[in-house]
Amino acid sequence: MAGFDKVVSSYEEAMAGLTDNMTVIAGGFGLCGIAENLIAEIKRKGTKGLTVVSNNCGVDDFGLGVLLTNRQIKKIVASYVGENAEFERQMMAGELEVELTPQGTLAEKMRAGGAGIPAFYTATGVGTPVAIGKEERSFNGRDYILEEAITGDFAIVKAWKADRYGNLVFRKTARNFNPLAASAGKITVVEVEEIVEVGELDPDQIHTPGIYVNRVIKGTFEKRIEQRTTRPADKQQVKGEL
Amino acid sequence: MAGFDKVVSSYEEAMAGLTDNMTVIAGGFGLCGIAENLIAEIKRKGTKGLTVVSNNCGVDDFGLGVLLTNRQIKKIVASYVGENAEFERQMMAGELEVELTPQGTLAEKMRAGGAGIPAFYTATGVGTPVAIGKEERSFNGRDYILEEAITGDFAIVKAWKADRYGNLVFRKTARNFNPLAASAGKITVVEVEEIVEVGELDPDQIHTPGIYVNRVIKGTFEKRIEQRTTRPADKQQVKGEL
Amino acid sequence: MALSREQIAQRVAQELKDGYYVNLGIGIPTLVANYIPSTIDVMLQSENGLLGMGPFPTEDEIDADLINAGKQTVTMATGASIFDSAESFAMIRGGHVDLTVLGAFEVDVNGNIASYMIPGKLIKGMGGAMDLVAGADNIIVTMTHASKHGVSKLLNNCTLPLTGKGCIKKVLTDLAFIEIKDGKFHLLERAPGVCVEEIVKLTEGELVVTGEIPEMQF
Amino acid sequence: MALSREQIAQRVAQELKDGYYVNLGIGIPTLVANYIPSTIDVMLQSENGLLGMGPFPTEDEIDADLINAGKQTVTMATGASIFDSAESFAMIRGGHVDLTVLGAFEVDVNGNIASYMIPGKLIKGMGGAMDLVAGADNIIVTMTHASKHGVSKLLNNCTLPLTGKGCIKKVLTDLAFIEIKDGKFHLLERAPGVCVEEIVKLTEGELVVTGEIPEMQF
Repeated sequence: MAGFDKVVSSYEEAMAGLTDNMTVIAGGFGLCGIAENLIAEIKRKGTKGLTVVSNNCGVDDFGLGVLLTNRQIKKIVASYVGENAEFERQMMAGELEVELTPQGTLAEKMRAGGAGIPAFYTATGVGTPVAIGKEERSFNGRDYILEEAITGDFAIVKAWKADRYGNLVFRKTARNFNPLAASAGKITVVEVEEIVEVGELDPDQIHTPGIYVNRVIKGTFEKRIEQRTTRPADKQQVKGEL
Repeated sequence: MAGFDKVVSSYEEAMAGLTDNMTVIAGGFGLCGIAENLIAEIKRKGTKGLTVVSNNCGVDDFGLGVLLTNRQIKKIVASYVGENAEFERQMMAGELEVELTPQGTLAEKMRAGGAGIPAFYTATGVGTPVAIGKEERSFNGRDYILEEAITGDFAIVKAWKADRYGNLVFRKTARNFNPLAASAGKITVVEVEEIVEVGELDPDQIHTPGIYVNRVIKGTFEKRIEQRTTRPADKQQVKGEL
Repeated sequence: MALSREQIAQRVAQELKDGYYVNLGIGIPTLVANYIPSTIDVMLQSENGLLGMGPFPTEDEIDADLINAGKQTVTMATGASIFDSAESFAMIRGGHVDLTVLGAFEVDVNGNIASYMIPGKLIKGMGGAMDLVAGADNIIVTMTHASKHGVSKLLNNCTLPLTGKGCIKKVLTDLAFIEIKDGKFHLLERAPGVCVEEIVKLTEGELVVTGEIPEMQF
Repeated sequence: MALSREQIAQRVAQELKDGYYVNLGIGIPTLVANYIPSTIDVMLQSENGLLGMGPFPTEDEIDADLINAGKQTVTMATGASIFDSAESFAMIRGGHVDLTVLGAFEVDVNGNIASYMIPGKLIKGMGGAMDLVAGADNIIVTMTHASKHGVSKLLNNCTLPLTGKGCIKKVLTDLAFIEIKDGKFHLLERAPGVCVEEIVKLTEGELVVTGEIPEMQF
């Protein structure tokens, strides 16, 4: 089915069409489930003035952080600056436009963007700086603010497996924002660990149907870990204990 | 984990607490993926004045149709009357309050109810009878109407498998509205074909996490088919052909 | 001569493109699946939660858990996926479906469509039709051009309650293939053997006829 | 004596009930997991998309694809489930989580909470905290009662940008367990060896002290 074969063979092809000042929605939570090589390709291209929508912005030298360091990002929509010193520095210095967005609102904005819902009400952020300039309205005696959907010119997504039609399966908490980003991109590019034959994925178990996906590329991943926390090998798994 | 064991052993227990004039959200599409025995239990209980939220209302003698025939339903929120003569009769005669709701809007209202989104905008229904009395607003030059969330005192759900914690897996198109109904019930009761041990379901492949589920019961199902359409056994599967 | 149901479906199928995700409504639109050109591939979306609908099952394959939006037993094509109703309409409402084909009682020159109720007589319910017409950019409406009594269904203003407002751009009737733009009907093609005058007569809304109108090719 | 971080976690753990779905924030709240009474079972929700968080992995078990909201490597408990971020916050925003524990810079008598930024100095971002405080009915805030310089963090009005408005009902500090209602703080318990007067002195907002205030039990 040539018309549905989404697989591309080079990163250049994967990110073809990305130009200055576009909006890119990126999956991932921290460094978990990020499209490492698609980010590297954006760095290589040197595309400038990007608006990046992503829960975090990587760390200084990995993930989306490399695009910050390389001054390719004009604006970030994110929930957490956290562990990225360069992000915090550029933000505090006013060199970077930052729209801090609550994590759940950010997720819902992406979903709404993909689902053709232009706006929704949420209690999240009522009475906080997030509510400034937004309509407030009461439903059943409770206050909510109006939040608008987000869509991107591109979405960059990391999945575990894909088939050639772009049907996707994610793995563990590397799923996070990825299915939402996938739905909200005009052009959705997906990097995967494995490309399987069409028909190999159980239709009941596909997380993102191929209809949302435009391009698929097989990559190899570093999968850097931010907080390597362990327990001794001789210690039994105790219920709930961390 | 006694606190998370959702399995009940009788239908009486499964529907305990359902009283007159409550709202019941029901999963299922036509007769596919309906909670047959939970419906039968509601009939047995004789609970009256119910508001039923469901895409369809079964057929005259099966599915939710039996509650119509038994005059237990005061109001229906549904997208399609279709093949149910008694539904159409009661509606045309004004004996039944009917809120015809577009199918996608209905699905999204249930999802919103479960997700704590009180209301959202959609283009569906603009300029139609569905828009009457609803706020209309323009986003990016297009008109939308405001639709409010739905929640139910009870949700009745049909899944394929559950574990004791109420983690659910659905099968094929019997999924339909079921996960949405599950999320939107104050008390969510799920009927399944099989109860498996906790840990047997792959965490990546659970469709509805147990947090949404209050009670689980194992049932046996008739699974009546509305439109039995077939092709001759000797006919090859031709692409797309029906 | 007026097109048969099958011919309407056949002509619609010519509008399919390789790689299209398509939603086919109940009735004539469903028949379009039988005329997909062998040179292209399309995937059929069924709004009850299936992308990649296959043919009807054999007796042995029948599965009560696998139906289409018309409640008919179906099969899955290779590469199909299953999802819940909210995800299904996220696809539709979000504009991810490439082509939607559905029936109607009436359409008018402003792209309005009426298809789900006749007050006091028939209320089927809109099902997913309102979502489909609001969500899709590319819609083909299939219908008969006029009633048995010769009353046009291509109107200046729909008389029945609307399913959608200003969303229809293409109509394929048993007599003609028509585009709607600038508040007018535009005649693109005529059914084989049907003359322009007959189409004009049976079209209530203003019908623009520019130059020679070709016959449909099958 | 003021409670240690571990003691705060230990006291919070006493509020857990069998069958609770619980979200524990970063920092002290995370430690609560270490003190879940053996007689009950709770499931931990991590807002990056995991219900049923297990302990840290052994070196052999480490999986970069399995982290918690603090970006720490974790494991899954038996019966865990994985979902995307929208589903995760649907759970939270929809009120399905039974108890949320999170830290704060300040709270006030009206149940307002500030926890995510100090203008001009520190902007971590709110992460999921705004969603958590808006979505949960049952929240316990853990914090130190006052700064190192003795400046109260339990205020008449929060001075920092809010994370949530009117949503906090319970605060556990290193000195006291406090309820917020009717626009006042109400002293429920005091840390062992800490006298009421010290708590009063370090609480800026009106603190209601009714009768004998029991010491916390461990």
